[in-house]
Order: sequence, then structure tokens, then C-alpha cells
Amino acid sequence: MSVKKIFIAGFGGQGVLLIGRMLAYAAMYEEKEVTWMPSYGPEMRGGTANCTVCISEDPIASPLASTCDVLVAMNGPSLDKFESMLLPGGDLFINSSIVTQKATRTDVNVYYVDCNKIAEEKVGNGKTANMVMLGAIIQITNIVGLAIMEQVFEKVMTGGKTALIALNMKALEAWTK
Amino acid sequence: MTEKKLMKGNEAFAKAALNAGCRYYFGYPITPQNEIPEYMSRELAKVGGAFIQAESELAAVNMAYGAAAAGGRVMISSSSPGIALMQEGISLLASVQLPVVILNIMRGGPGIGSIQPGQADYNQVTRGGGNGDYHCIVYAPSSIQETMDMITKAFEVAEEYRNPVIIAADGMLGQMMEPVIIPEAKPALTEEEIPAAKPWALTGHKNKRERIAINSVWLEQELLEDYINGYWPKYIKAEKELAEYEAVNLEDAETVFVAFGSTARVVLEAMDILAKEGIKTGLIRPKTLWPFPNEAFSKIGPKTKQIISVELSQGQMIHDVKYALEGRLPVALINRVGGMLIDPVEVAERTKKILEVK
Amino acid sequence: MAKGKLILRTDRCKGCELCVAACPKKILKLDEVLVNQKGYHPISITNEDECIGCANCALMCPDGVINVYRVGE
Amino acid sequence: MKPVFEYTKGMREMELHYCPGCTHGIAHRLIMEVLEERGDLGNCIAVSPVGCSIVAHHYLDVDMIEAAHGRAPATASGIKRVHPDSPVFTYQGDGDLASIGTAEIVHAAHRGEKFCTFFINNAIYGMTGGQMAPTTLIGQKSTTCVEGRTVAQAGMPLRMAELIATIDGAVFVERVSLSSPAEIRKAKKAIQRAFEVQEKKLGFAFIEILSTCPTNWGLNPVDSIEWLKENMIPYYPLKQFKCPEEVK
Repeated sequence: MSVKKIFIAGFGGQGVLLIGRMLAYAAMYEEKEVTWMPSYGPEMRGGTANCTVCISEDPIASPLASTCDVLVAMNGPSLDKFESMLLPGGDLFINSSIVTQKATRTDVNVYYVDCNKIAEEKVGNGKTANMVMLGAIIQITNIVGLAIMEQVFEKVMTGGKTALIALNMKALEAWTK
Repeated sequence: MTEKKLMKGNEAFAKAALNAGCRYYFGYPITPQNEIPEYMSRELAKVGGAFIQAESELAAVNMAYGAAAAGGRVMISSSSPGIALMQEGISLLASVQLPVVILNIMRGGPGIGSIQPGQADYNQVTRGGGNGDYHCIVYAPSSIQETMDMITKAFEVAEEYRNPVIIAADGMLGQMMEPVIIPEAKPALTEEEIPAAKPWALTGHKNKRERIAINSVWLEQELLEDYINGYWPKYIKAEKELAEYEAVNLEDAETVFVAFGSTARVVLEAMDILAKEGIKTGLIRPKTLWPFPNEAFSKIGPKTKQIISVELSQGQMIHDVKYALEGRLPVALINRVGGMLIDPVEVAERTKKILEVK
Repeated sequence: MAKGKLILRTDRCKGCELCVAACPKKILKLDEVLVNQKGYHPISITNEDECIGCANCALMCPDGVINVYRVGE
Repeated sequence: MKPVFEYTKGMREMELHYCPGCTHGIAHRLIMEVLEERGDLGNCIAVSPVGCSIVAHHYLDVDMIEAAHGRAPATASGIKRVHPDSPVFTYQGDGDLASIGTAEIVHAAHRGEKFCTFFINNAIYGMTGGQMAPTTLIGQKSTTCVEGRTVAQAGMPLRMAELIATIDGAVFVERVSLSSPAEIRKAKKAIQRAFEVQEKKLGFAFIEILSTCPTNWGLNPVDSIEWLKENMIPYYPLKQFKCPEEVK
């Protein structure tokens, strides 16, 4: 079984769960098997949030991750807490707009993504910071295709939100290695 | 119709109930099942159904008692401590043979416990929980799709057997998202159709038939004994006809796991890890917890030397496993409790420990 | 000259601004630069000299951030 | 320097998990201030509910027990039988007290139980994510009434203080609010009276405390206070419904 496990963590409100959900939609539209599992707790503002996305060609057994192939740290505490989960050779994405420390692992590929700055300066909308990160994940891992994302946005951004599709597509391509 | 949709478990479960013709839902907020009453509050009125946010789980189950007696297709849902509070009503439903589907999105106990996934309700859902001689029919799904399909079936089984049916899912299934195919929508019974479809239901005798009385109290114990003996054969029938399970690799396995619900998915991944190290394992996954699929254990091959029950409890199902095995094989337990989840690596490691000890 | 002195435990602050709204002298404001370990901009005093020591801020604070003292007594 | 305000020793030295601007922190503190001033922190036994304040025992420096959802008044009745001279209180939210626990609170009042109940009314279920409470206002949106509460679907919001005041055994009943420093001072005075009523064994003391839930109301904390003033107080008037002569 070649299940890819992606673990995304940060503060509540950073769009951590949304990044995961977008990946899940994309995988489904590419006819892959997928699960999305959020952390959950009492409704509370200011807490931490994380989610696990599993993507595979075959049915997925456990939707949980004790280790992962891709780790996304949207804030500092998440990097400290979860860095050891990443499998050797895995991809580590760090939101360097907020995370001041560097990765300690040397056996993984590390990508520093200045999400907030890129969102504000290159996309022109600070709220797209999480989509900048999603774009980086897709570009590096090819876990889903960038092309499918337009279809995803069309499904989830309906009504008045259709105007945001182009902006979000721009955000996905804003980061470059 | 066959288009896949990415849905959160709890919303998918509510949608499945709606499509199965459920039109009455009564609930009370409790984590991790809140999306179910929330969905029902939005959607039921649109299809001519009714939602009440009850003042408690105790009220919710008794609203279900009323609606089911009146001939409605009813679902209620809660999570472990809420189900405990419903037990009075569940015993009552069973005593007067009313069909209600009860969705339990289980969490860690005892007491108020934790809001994270758990399976320590096994005893609560399979051993009655309420007083008296009765069983609940209990399904234990391991994916969102399977939960939806079991809900669809549960309404049919509940009405065929005139008995409460419990779906024992957990917080993981309720909170996660998976692509699903939504079961086709069935027409719901109209109020006019109830007397013919459910002749036992309270509809008013309209001076055309004798009055129906639904009662749970029997002041003459001889009559109660007759009554219980009268309905008991349906449980014998259920034991023969309703037990379901999934078996994986029983012929070849040296060790056979027994696990239900989301835990079975974790075990499947652990089996892959163990296979890579040359350890051959199999799995029995009960899809019904009552009746328990005893028959599955007769399919275990001669190579099997060890049985391991994997549970999110201190070992509750393990007693049914031992009973089914009739002492033929040693049974060990791998578990986590209190809302802690078990991961595949841990299952694999603890399995190796169990096998080495021998 | 200040009549009151505030001692702030900014590590406890969640930036709710209930104290800001309650201050009659309008001398409380969230720090625009500092972020505490909880991830919030904590409360700060813009002009300590104007504090009258009324304790309205402390009364409104849900998180025990503010203690208030009378100066010169 | 002379202290004008120092955080009460009745609050344990730890940070509260409540959302930014949630007024639970104020209500907790007021009760502990009163107990500290009365020298009762060491004697008090309290009961926490199910709801956001289920973890109140982490914060309050008194002996505490967590009750099953809604059952705090029954639990407190039991405690009071064993320790009739100890100050006992329950701290309950609107789901706990006004929904699942209506039988227990009505009968605690009816028996004239000699303990105090502090009822936090913020018109919504907090911990479970913003479902309708019995106290949710008409038109107010919640996750189980997304278009706003209607009378047809759910009836009129329940006024607990008025209801409890009709029961003879409840001798002190007051509704207060945490919406301004002045109202907070009044709330504290009411809490002081409630403990005096208990000490003198006059009967049951009930205080409804109007509070905010910025997270589930979808408002910032400051706007939440305004919303409380504009919407809750007109329907839930601030009033002392009953007060025995002995504590006036």
C-alpha cells in the first residue's frame, strides 16, 4: 500500500483544516482514495488545530498518522511538537512568516514558505496565506495536480465566492522554489 | 447518483437517515456528534419532518418513544454518557417493541469521560444497559460509507424486528471526512399510510378497530412472563440471521486479530507492517456486536495459534471472543483507554511482544 | 501626576480589549509589536501618568492580568 | 503602594482556558473574592457543571466536585446534608441548569436547600459549539436554529430567575450582569448576600448572571458586551426578585 500521509498543524484560524480539506477534495476528484481527520476538542478560540490527510490509490486503512510523509508546520509550537513524526526523506514545510526557528532534522527536505508576505505582496491578499502554503505543498510533492485545484475551487466557492477562484489559483502558484 | 461526495461523518450519517425515510429526530448537544442534530435542524423541516432540540437525552429518547409508537420513522443520536442517560427509554422501547434507530458516536468513559473516540460502550450497547430481558441489535461500522449503509439497513431491521437498533460508531468516524456515495432517497411513509404499514401503531381507532394500548407495566407477573416468552423468539431469529462480519486472511494466519469499528482499520494497517516482517496475521471484524458473529471463529484455520482482541477499552468484547472460541485458543488484549487512540505501529509492536512471550 | 499604578501580567492576556473599553482615561491599548506566548498582542499602557487607579480595567478583565495600586499611599 | 485591586487568592495560579473576552473568568473571580473576604475559601465545597465551566475546579481554590450534566443541585443537596454548616454552591450554565437540569434546580429551590446557585446565562451552548439554549433569544442564530430562533419552533426563551422566584423555598433571587464595572460591583454585592442567606440558613439563594459568549455569538468581546446590553437585558431585566430582611 502506498498511502501518503500529510499532517498539517498550526493555530486555530490559520486555515489548517482548510488546507487539508482542499487536498482531500483534489484527491477525490482525481479518483483517489482519501481520508481527512481533524483534531477536535471543546469549541474554543485560540487553541491549536491539526489534521491528517491520507491519499492513496487503494482503500485507506487507518486515517490516523503516527508517522507522516509530509509535515506542514504553520506555527512554531507545531514544528517543535511534530517534527519527529516526519519519515526520513519526507517533506517539511515551514510557515516562515510566523515560525522563527529552523528545522532540526537533517534527513528530510525542508521548505521555508513565507506565506503571509507572499500572500500580501505577490497575491495582494493576506487572507490567502494558507493557499500559498497549499500551493507549495502541491508543487513539491505532486500529491495532487495543480490543474485539479480549479475544479476544487469551483465546487467549494459558489455563489458570491466565485470571484475568489482566480485569486486562490494565483495564490497556489505564488511560491516558487 | 453514483457521484462521490466528500462528507464529514456526522453529516453523512444524518443525510443517510433522511434518505432512508427518517422524518423524526430528537436530540441534545453532546460532542462529538453535534453535526447530526445541527443537520437535522436544518434539513428535516424541508422534507416535512420534525426536529426537536430536547431538554435532555432522557427527553429525546422519550420523544422517540412517542413518535415511534405513533408510527413515525425515528432516529436519535448521542454519545456515550448521553446514551447512558437514554437507557431508561431504550429498555422501554424494547419492552413495547418499538423500532427506533439509535446512533451512538462513542467517546471515552466512564462518567463524563473524554470527548475523544472510545469503544468502552461495548458492554453498554450489547448488554442492554437498561433493565429487563431484551437485546438491542448493534451494528459497528468502520467507515463513513459503511455507517451510511448500515443506517439505511437499520431502519428496515428495526421495523422488521420491532426493536431498537444501535449503530455504534465513534468520534473518529463522526469527525473525519471521506468520499461517499449517498444512498438513494426512499419515499417516507405518509401519515395516511401508517395504519396499513404499521397496524400496531397509535393512530386513533376511528371507530373501525379495537383500541390499541401500548403498555410496559404488567401487574400480573404470569402475563408478563408469557409476553416476554412470546417475543423472545425474535432474538433467537436475530442471532441466526443478523450476525455479520468481515474476515481477512483467516486460512493463512498464525495470529488472528479481532477488532471492530475504526479500530479495525488501524489493525489492517498493523497487519501490513507485520506482514513485511514475515508475521502472518488475519482479522475478524464483527460488523454486528449483537448478535455477535460466533460463526466467524469456526473459520479460523489450523495454523492460528494466538487470538488478539484489539479494543479502545479495558477489554469488553474480549469476553464475547473467548465465549465464541470455547477455549480453543489463547486470547490476548491490545488496548488503549480513556479516549486515547491506538496506532498501527503500536499494535504491531505489542503483537510482537505477545508472540515472543509465548 | 498618576494616582494609580497598574501591574500587568501580560503573559496571561488574551487581547480581548474589555479593559480598553472600560478605561475612562483611554490609556490602554493592545501592544502592536509584542506577541505573548499564547499568540496574542497583550495589553499595554499608553500614558501611565493619567491613570486614576479606578480599577475598572481590572474589574472587567476575565483573566487576572491587571492589579491596581494607589500611588503615594 | 496601597492595593486598589489585587487578583483574589481564591483563584489558583493558572491561566484560564476560556476564549478571549469570555466572562466566565469574571464570574469565577467574583465568587472567589467574596469567599476570600468572608474567610471561607477553606470551608467551601462547590459543584461544577457540564459545559465550558466543567473545568472550573482547575481554577477555583476550594474543594470541588464535577456533577453529571444538570445534576449539580442534587449533588449539592447531598453535600449539604453531610456538611450543613459549610458554604456550598453550584455554578451552572444555561444548558446545564435551564435545559437538562430543570428538575433538579426546581426541586432544590422547592426544598429550600441551604446552598447558593450561580447561573451563568449567555443564551447559547458554548462547549458543544453554539447550539440553541432555552435562553437563546427570539431571532438569535445558533447552529440548531440557523435562521434564528422562532417561537413556533422553540417557544419563548426561559426566564429562570422569574421561574425560581415563584418557589417559596427560594428566598434570595436576583439577576445581575457582567456588562460594566458598575454592574460587576452589583453582581458581587448579590453574591455576598447569597452567601449570607446561606450562612443564616434562610433558604435557597439563586443568582442569574448575564454573560457573553463572543466565540459562539460570532462577535468580538467588546461588541458582545454591547449585544448583551442591547438584547439580553431588555428580555432578562436586572432585578432583585426576592431578598430576606435579614440580609438587606
